[in-house]
Amino acid sequence: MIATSRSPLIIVVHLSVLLLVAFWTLPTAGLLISSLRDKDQLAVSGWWTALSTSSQNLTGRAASPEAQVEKDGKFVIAGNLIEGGTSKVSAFGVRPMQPTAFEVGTTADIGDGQTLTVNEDGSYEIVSPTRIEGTRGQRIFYTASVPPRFTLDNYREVLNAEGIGASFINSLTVAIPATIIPILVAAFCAYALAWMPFPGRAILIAVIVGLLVVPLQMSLIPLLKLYNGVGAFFGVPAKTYVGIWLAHMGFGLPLAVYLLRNYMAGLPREIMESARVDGASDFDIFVKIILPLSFPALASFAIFQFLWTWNDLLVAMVFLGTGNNELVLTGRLVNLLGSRGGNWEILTASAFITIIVPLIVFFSLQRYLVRGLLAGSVKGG
Amino acid sequence: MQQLLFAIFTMVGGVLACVVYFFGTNWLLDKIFPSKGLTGPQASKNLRITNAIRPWLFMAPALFALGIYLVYPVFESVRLSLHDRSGQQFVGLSNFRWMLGDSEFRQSIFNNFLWLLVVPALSTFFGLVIAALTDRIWWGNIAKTLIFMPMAISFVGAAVIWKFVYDYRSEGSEQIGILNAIVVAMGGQPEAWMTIPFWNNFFLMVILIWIQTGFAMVILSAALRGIPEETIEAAVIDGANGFQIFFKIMVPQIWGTIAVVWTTITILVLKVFDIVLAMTNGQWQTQVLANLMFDWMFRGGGDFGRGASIAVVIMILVIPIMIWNIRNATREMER
Amino acid sequence: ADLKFKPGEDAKFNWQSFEDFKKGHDLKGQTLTIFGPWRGEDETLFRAVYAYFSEATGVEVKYSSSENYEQQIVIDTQAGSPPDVAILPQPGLIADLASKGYLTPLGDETQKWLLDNYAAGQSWVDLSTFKGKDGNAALYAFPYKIDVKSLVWYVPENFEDAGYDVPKTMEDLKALTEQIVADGGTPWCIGLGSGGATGWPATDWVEDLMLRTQSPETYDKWVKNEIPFNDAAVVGAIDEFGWFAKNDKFVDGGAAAVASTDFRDSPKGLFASPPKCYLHHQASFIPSFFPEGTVVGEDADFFYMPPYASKPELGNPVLGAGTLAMITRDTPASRAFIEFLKTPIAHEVWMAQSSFLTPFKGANKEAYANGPMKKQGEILLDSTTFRFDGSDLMPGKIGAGAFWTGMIDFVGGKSAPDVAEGIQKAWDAIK
Amino acid sequence: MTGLVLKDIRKSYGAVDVIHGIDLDIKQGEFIVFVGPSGCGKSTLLRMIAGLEEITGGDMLIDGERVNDVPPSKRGIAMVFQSYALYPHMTVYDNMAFGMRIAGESKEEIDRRVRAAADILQLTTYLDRLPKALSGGQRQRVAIGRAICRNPKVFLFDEPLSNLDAALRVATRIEIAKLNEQMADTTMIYVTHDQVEAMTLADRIVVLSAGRIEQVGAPLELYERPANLFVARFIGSPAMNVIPAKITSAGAATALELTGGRTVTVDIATAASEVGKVASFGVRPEDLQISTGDDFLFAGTVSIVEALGEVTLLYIEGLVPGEPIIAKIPGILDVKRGDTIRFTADRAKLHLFNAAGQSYRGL
Amino acid sequence: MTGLVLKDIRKSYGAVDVIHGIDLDIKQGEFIVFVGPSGCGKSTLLRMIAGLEEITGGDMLIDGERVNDVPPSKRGIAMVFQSYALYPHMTVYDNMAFGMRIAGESKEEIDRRVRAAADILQLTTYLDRLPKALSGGQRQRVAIGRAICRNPKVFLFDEPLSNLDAALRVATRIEIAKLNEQMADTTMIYVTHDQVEAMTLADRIVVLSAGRIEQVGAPLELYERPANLFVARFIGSPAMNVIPAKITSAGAATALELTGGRTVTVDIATAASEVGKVASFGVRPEDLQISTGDDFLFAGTVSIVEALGEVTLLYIEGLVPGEPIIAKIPGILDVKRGDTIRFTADRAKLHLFNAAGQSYRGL
Ligand SMILES: Nc1ncnc2c1ncn2[C@@H]1O[C@H](COP(=O)(O)OP(=O)(O)OP(=O)(O)O)[C@@H](O)[C@H]1O
Ligand SMILES: Nc1ncnc2c1ncn2[C@@H]1O[C@H](COP(=O)(O)OP(=O)(O)OP(=O)(O)O)[C@@H](O)[C@H]1O
Ligand SMILES: [Mg+2]
Ligand SMILES: [Mg+2]
Repeated sequence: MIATSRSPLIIVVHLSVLLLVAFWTLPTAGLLISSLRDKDQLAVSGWWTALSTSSQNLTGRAASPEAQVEKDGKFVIAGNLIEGGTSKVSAFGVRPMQPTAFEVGTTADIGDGQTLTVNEDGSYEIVSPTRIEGTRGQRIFYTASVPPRFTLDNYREVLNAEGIGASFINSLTVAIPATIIPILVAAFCAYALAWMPFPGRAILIAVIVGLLVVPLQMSLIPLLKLYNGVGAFFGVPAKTYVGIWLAHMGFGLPLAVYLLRNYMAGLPREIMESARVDGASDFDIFVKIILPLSFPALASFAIFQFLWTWNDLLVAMVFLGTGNNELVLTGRLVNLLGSRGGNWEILTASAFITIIVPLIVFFSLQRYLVRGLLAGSVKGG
Repeated sequence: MQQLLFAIFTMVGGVLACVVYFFGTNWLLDKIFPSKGLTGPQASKNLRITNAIRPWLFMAPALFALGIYLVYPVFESVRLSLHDRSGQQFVGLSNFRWMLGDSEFRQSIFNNFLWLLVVPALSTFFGLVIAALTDRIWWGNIAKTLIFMPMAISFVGAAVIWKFVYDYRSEGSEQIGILNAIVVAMGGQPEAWMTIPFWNNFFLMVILIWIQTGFAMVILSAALRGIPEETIEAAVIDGANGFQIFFKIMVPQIWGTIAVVWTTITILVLKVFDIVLAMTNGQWQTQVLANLMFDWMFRGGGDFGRGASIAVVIMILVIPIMIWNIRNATREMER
Repeated sequence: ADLKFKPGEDAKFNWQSFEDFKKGHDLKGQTLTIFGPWRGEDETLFRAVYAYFSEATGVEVKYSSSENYEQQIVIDTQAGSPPDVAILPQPGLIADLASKGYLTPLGDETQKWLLDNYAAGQSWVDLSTFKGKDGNAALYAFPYKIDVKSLVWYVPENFEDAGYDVPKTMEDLKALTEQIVADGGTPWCIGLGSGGATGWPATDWVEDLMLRTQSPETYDKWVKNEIPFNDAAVVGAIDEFGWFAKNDKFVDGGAAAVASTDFRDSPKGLFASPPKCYLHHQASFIPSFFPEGTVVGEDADFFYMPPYASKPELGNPVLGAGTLAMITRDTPASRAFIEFLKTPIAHEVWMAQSSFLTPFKGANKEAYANGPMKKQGEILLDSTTFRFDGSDLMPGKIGAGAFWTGMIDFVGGKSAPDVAEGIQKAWDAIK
Repeated sequence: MTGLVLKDIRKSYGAVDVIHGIDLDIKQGEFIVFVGPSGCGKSTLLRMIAGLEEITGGDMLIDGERVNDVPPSKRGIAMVFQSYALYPHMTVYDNMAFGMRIAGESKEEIDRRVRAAADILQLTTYLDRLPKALSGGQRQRVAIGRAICRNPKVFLFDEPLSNLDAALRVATRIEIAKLNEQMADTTMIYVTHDQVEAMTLADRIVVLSAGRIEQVGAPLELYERPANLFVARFIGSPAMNVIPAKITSAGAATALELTGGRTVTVDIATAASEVGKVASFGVRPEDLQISTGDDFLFAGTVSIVEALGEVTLLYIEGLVPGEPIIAKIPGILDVKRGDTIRFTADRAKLHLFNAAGQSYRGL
Repeated sequence: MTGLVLKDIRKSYGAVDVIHGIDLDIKQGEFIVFVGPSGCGKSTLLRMIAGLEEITGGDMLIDGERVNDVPPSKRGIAMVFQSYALYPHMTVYDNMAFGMRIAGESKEEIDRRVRAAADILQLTTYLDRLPKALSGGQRQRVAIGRAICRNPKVFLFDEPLSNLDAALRVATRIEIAKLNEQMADTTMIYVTHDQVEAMTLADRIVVLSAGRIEQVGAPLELYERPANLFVARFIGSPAMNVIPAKITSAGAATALELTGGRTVTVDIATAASEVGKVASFGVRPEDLQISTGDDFLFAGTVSIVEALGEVTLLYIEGLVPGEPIIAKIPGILDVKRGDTIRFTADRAKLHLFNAAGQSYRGL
C-alpha cells in the first residue's frame, strides 16, 4: 500500500464516492422508506415527506349515530379522530370543499342545530338537540400534523403469505446449481479458449460473443418444444429442475465464457509454463493454477449469475412451471400483487425481501475480488 | 423438510454430475491414450492426440449447451423470420420488406442507436470510476454494495423505484416523484418526464445506467485489483498524480476488460426491453427493437414472422462487435 | 377438500345443481391443469370455486397463473405443453390460439346453452365464436366472470354535500361536469398510466362512448375494422372523450396529467380532502384501489354511465370485459370443467365471495355478497346490448398497441382525426 | 541541505519485524550502497525512503524536513525496482518518457534524454517494443533508463545490474558513476550484491544484516577494517577465512594459538585482560600466499582446486573441521588435489575478533 | 543415451530473428553454461529446450529422439525461470511440492525433499509464506528450490543466482555443483552473467552472441585461447584490452607494431602472408604487471584508480583514443591519477587476432 492515504486528494475521493453513492441509493432509499409506509400514504405523498412531521388534510368519520348518548337532553357523539396517534389537529371542517373552515377548539354549526367541536388532540363532540338519525357517522375533515409513521405490516404481509417458504427453497434449488454448474462449464471452456491452442479458436470466441445477443424470448418456444419432446421420449416430465438448470446455464454461458476467458488470458504466461515444466497436464493446470487464480473473475460472474437466476421469473415460469410446488420466490411475490398489480406496498416490501439473498451473495463473494493475487509470481514488465 | 431434502439432493446431484463429467472424461482420455510413465514415440503420439482432443473435451459441455440453447434458436429465428405469422407458410423476405416501411421500426432503430451510444459508455465510465475510487477508501466495500444494489433488485422493484422518481402530479398538488418535487422546490414546473418525446429516451436510459453500473463496477473492480501494484508504485515515483495514474497506468492495463464490459453492456442494450416495457411500453416514441420484437411475438397472439425478423435484425447488429472481438482475440494470441 | 360454503346449508345457493353435477361426473384420479389470469386475492377466490369441482368429480385441479400469462400461454401452446383448460381475458389472443388450432370447439350444445342462459346471449355467443384452423367458425370459449366497464364512480356524501344528483343521461353528466367546474371543483379523475399498458383506460372511455353514440353494429364493424378507424363515427367518439379528458378544467391535474397518472392511483382523488375530483370512469374492479377501509355503497358508489337522451334507440348498452375459459387439451376432466361452469353453483360460490359478475340468468342474484355487486349484476342482466371491450377484440398490435398509443397522443394534444388515421395505418400494416 | 536522515526507522509486516531501527545520516550528493544478505531488508528500506512502504516507527528526514507522511511524488526521487515494474502497456520509449511527460518537459527534451539513456544502455533498437518482447536484461535496462532519464534529488537503485552481462554491467556501472559525478548534488542509494559494484561506486557502504546496520564506512575501510566478523565475512569474495584461536599474549601485537596448534602474531593491540580468551583469527583468501620457506602461518591439504584463469582458488582442509580455508592465488597454479601447502600472509593484513565477533582493531 | 542435440535450431518472433541456427551437442550428465550479452537469446534457447517456445526451424533431439513437438512435461526437465514464475497462490512449501505432487510422490518423500531443498537454500523459516511476502532473493531461491526438488533428466537454470548475495551465491553455487556431482546422469544447462559461476560450474561454456554460437569450450580454454575477439572480450572481467596493431614480422613468434609505435613480440605463430596486415593485440588486465625496468610492453597515464581492496584497477589513457587500457594489479597500490606507468606482461599470455577478429592461435 502506498503511503498516500493522507493526501488532500483523498478527501476529494471520499466526497465524490459519497456523492455517487448518494445518487445511486437515493431511488432505492425511496423504495425502502416506501416499503415501511402505510399503503394509502404511498400514492398521496412523496416518500421523503415520510421522514418528517407533515401537515396533512385528512378525512375522518365520527362514530355512527348508534353511539350517541343522551346528555342533558342533548344527544352527544364523542370520540377521537386520531386513534393512538401523536398527531395534532390544527383545523377542521365539515364540508369537503372547506376542510379547514374552523380552528381547533371552536365549535362549528353543522346544520339541523347540530354542532361539532374538534380539539387539538383529535377528540370531537357532536351535540344535537334531537336524536341523530342515519347509520353512518358524520364525516369530519381535519388538518393534522402527522409525525413520521412506519409500519412493518407490508413485510409481515409478504412474509406470511402462504407457500413463501417453499418458494424460497425452490428459488435456492434453482439458483445454486444454476450458478455453480455454468461456472464450472464456462471456466473449462474459457481455459481452453484462452490457453489451449487449437484451430478456429478466434472464430469460436467471436461466435460466443455473438451468442450474447440472442434474445431469450426467441429461444423459449423451440426449447420448450425440445423439452417436451425429450420428456415424452423418456417418459419423464418436461419441466424439471435439471431442465431449468440447463436452461439457465445455456443462457448464462456466453457471458461467463467471455468474461472468464478475458480474465484467464491475462494471467502471466510464465506461471502456466512453469506448471507445464513441473509436469502438470492441462487438467492439473486448470484445476490447480487457473481456478484459484481466477477467483476474482469467478466470483464476479457467480454474483451475476446468481442474481439473474434468483430474480428470474420468465425462464422459471416456462421451464419449471407455475404450479404451487415449483413456483419460485419471484413468482410467488408477483402473484401476491393480485391480478392487476397495483399494490405498491407489497411490491416495495417484496423487492427488499428478494434483494437480501443476492446482497448476501455479493457481500460474501466480494472478498474474493482481491488485490495482488498475482503479486510475487513473476518479475518483469 | 422433505422439500428441503429434495432440494439439497438435487443441488448436490446436479453439481456432482458436472464435476464427474470433467474429472471422468479427463481420466478416461488419459487412460485411453496414456502418456504418464510411457516414453518414446508412443508417449508423444498419445500426447499429441490427447492435446488435440482435450480442448474439445473441456469445451464440449459449453458448446453443447450453447448449441442447444442459443445456436438452435438462432436458426429457428431465421427460419421463422421467413415465414408468416403462424410460422407455417414461407413468405420470403416480406417480413423484412414490411419492416423497412414501418415507422415504428425506424423509430426503434433510431432509439436503439441512442441507447447504444449512451448507456454502455456511461455505465462503463461510472463503473470504472466507482471501482477505482472505492478501491482506496476504507468504506469502499460498503459503497460498492450500495451501488451494486440496483443490480440485485428485482425488475418489478426497479420499476416501482423509478415510478417514485419520475412520477408526475399536476402543478399544485403534492408531487410524489422526487424529480418533480425537486423541480417544484426550485420553483419550476412539474413535468411528465415519460411523455417528453426524445428526452424521455434519456430518462429511461438513466434507469439502465443506474442498474448496469453495478455490473461494470464489479467486473472492473476485479480487473483493477489484478493490476500489478508495482507499476502503480513506479508511476507514483515518476510523479504521476491520481488522475494520471488512473488514466495512463490503470486504464490502459485493464483496457481488455473495459472492452469486455463495454461489449457486454452494448449487447445487453440491444436486448433491453423490460425497462421500456414497464415504463412506457414504447409509447411516446420510446420504442426499442427488443420491445418491438416482444410486442410482435407475444402481444395478442403474436406474429412470429415479424417478431423473428426483428430478432434477426438485432442479431445482425452485433456482427461488428463480433468482428472486433475476433481481431482482439487473434492479436492476443500472437503474444 | 375444504368447501367454503357447506353444501346444502345456505338456501341462496343452488345446491341441487351441485348434486346433479356430482352424479353425472366421476373422474377420480384424474388431474386437470388450469391456467388463468387470477393471482393474489382472485386466485384464492377461484380456488374456492374449483374446490367444488374437485369435490364433485374427484379430479385434482392444479391451477397456475403468471404475470406474463399472455406470453406464457403462447409459449406453452406453441411448444406443445399447454394446460388442460386455459382461462384468458383476451378474445384477440383466443382468436389467435383458435386459428392456430390449439383450442377444442365446445360444441353446439354449449352454444345453445349460452344463448338460452346468458343475458344478451347472442352477444356472448358471438364473442366466444372464433375461426379455427380449418377456417370454420365455432364456439371455442366459455365466458365466465364478467367485469362491467360502463360505470362511473363517485362519493355519495360529496354529491350530497354539493347538492349534485346522479345524472341519468349523458347530457346531464356533461351538465354536471360543467356545474362542478362552475362551483370551483374539478369534476373528473382520469388516469391512463399502467406501465407498459399505459393508455388502456382511455380505450374504455372511447368504447363506452362509441356504444352510446353508434349502433352496436357499427361498434362491431369498428372492432373488426370493417369501417376504418378514422371513420367519422369513431372520430366522433374519440372527440367525445376529448371533451372530458382534454379540458384542463375538467380533469384533476389538467389534461397533461391524464396520460401519466397511474390508473391505480387516480381514483384516490375522489377521497382526498378537499376532493380532487367528483367522478371517475372505471370498471367494476376499481374498488380494490380505493383507500383501505372504503365501503362501496357507502363511502363510494357508482352509477351506470348514462346513455344520451338524444339517442334513445341505442337503449342501455353495457361495455364489459371478462374471462373466457377454453379447452386447450381435450380430456374428460376439461370437458367436465366446462360442464361445471354451466352449473349455477359455479357462479354462485364466487358471487357469494365478491368481485364476480355473471350474466347467467340461472344464478341466484341473491347470492351476490353485497348490494353494489348485486347492482352491477343487475346492470349486466338489464343490458340491452352487451359489448366486449373493443380493444381486447382488436388485433393485439392495435388493441394493445396503436390504440393505446394513439390515445396517449390524443390526450397529449394530437387531434382526433390524426390519431385515428395513425391507428388505421397501423392496422393496415398488419393486414 | 543536509541530505537524508533516518532516525530509528522501523518496519514490521504484521507481527514480522523486518527493520529493527536504522539510524543513518546520508549527506547530499553522497553515493551510498546497501549490501547485506538476501532478505535482510534492503529493498524494504529503499521502499521506505521512496515512500512506498509505510514507516512503522522512527523518522525520515529529507533536507531536514520530516517526510514520513510525504507522498512519494513529493520526495523528488527516482527508483529502479528490483522487479523492474515496467508499464506493460507502454513501449520502451514511453516507459522512459513517462516521468518526463508527467513533469511536463518539452517534447524535444524528452526525446533527447530518452535517446541518450537508450544509447548508454544499448536499447536504441528496442525503443518501440513492449516490455513483454524483451529479454530479462533488456527489461532491467529499461528500468534503469527510466530512472536516469529523470532529474531527481535522490536516486534509488535496487539491484539494477543483476541481470546484465559482465561487459554491460561494467559499462552501466561506469555510466552510473559518471552520472554521480555530473550530478554532484544528487544523492544515490544503491542496493547490490556485487562486491565490485559496491566497492567501486560507493562513497560509503552500509552493511545490513537482519534489519540492522552492521557497519557503515568507506569501501576500503570496510575491507581493511571490518568492525565485526559479519562484515569481515560479508565483504570480499570468497569470504574471509576465520580460524578459532586463543590469545596467548597481549600488547601492541597479539600472539595467538590457532586450533592447529601453530602460533601466530598479529599486528593488533589488545589489552592484557584478553589473554587466555577465545578469539577468531581472520585472513582473507587473497592475502594468503604460498610459502616455500619454514616461516608459514599454517599448512593444509588441498581438497579442491578451482582455476578461474586469472586466479586459482585453493580449498584447504584440516584446519577448521568442515570448513575449508580458501586461498586465492594469482595466476594458474600447478597444484593438485591432495597436495599439502604452506601459507603465509602479511602480518598487517591479519584480523582478530573477540568471542562476540567484534574486531579488536576497533576496540 | 546421447544427451541433447541441437541441430540448426532457429527462432523468430514474427519478423524478428532471434536465434540464427544453433548446433550443439550436449552429452548426458554434462554441465553446460550459456553466456552472452543481454538479449543474445540465452533464455530463448533455454525455453526452446524446455519446450515452452516453438522451434521455428531445426531439430532438437533428446536421447536421440526428435522432441520438437514433445510437450514440456514429457521432456523430463526442471527449470528455474529468469522471472521466477512462482505460483502466487501457493506457499513456498507448496510451490516446491507442486511438481512432486503432480508426479504422485508420497507425502513423506515430498516433505523430505522440500525440507532438504529449503535447508540448502535457507528458506526453512519461509516455508509457509506466500511469494508476495518474500524478498527478491528469497523468491529466486524458491524458484531454484522448486527445480532441485524434482528429479529430472535435464536441469535448466536461467540466471538462478542473480538476486542473491555473494555468500549465498557461493553457497548455492556449491550446492548446484554438488547436485551435479551426485546426479552424474543429469544434464544441466545454466545461463549466467557471472564469470565465476560460469568458470567454476561449467564443463563447457557456450558463448552466444546475437543468436549465434561464438565458441564452445572448457572454461579455461575459453579464457586462455579465445577463438575470437568477441569471446576474448566477453570472458574475463574487466574485459581484455585490445590494441590495434600491425604485423611486422611473422613466424613462430610474431612481431607487432602497436598504435603507440612500440613493437611487441607475441608467442603466436603466423604465416608470412600476414605480414603488414592489420591485427588486434590483446592482453588481459590481470596479465599486466607494473614494470620498473625498461623492458616494458607499453606505458600510459593513469586516469582512474579503483581500489577494490584485494586488487586495484588502473585505467590507462593514451594508447587507444577513448578506450582506456585497464590493468588489474593485486593489492593496494600507491598510484595516483596522472602518474605515468609502464606495464609488462608474460609473452605467453598475449593474444593476437586478425582483422576479422579471429584468433591467430586457432588458425
Ligand atoms: N516476444 C518477442 N518478440 C520479439 N522479440 C523478442 C520477444 N521476446 C524476446 N525477444 C527478443 O529476443 C532476444 C533474445 O531474448 P532472450 O530473452 O533469449 O535474451 P537473453 O539472452 O535471455 O537475455 P538476458 O540475459 O537479458 O535475459 C532479445 O533481443 C529480445 O528482445
Ligand atoms: N509482505 C511481507 N510480509 C512479511 N514479510 C515480508 C513481506 N515482504 C517482505 N518480507 C520480509 O522482509 C524481509 C526483507 O525483505 P526485503 O525485500 O527488504 O529484502 P532484501 O534485503 O531486499 O532481500 P533481497 O536481496 O533478497 O532482495 C524478508 O525476509 C522478507 O521475507
Ligand atoms: Mg530486495
Ligand atoms: Mg534471459
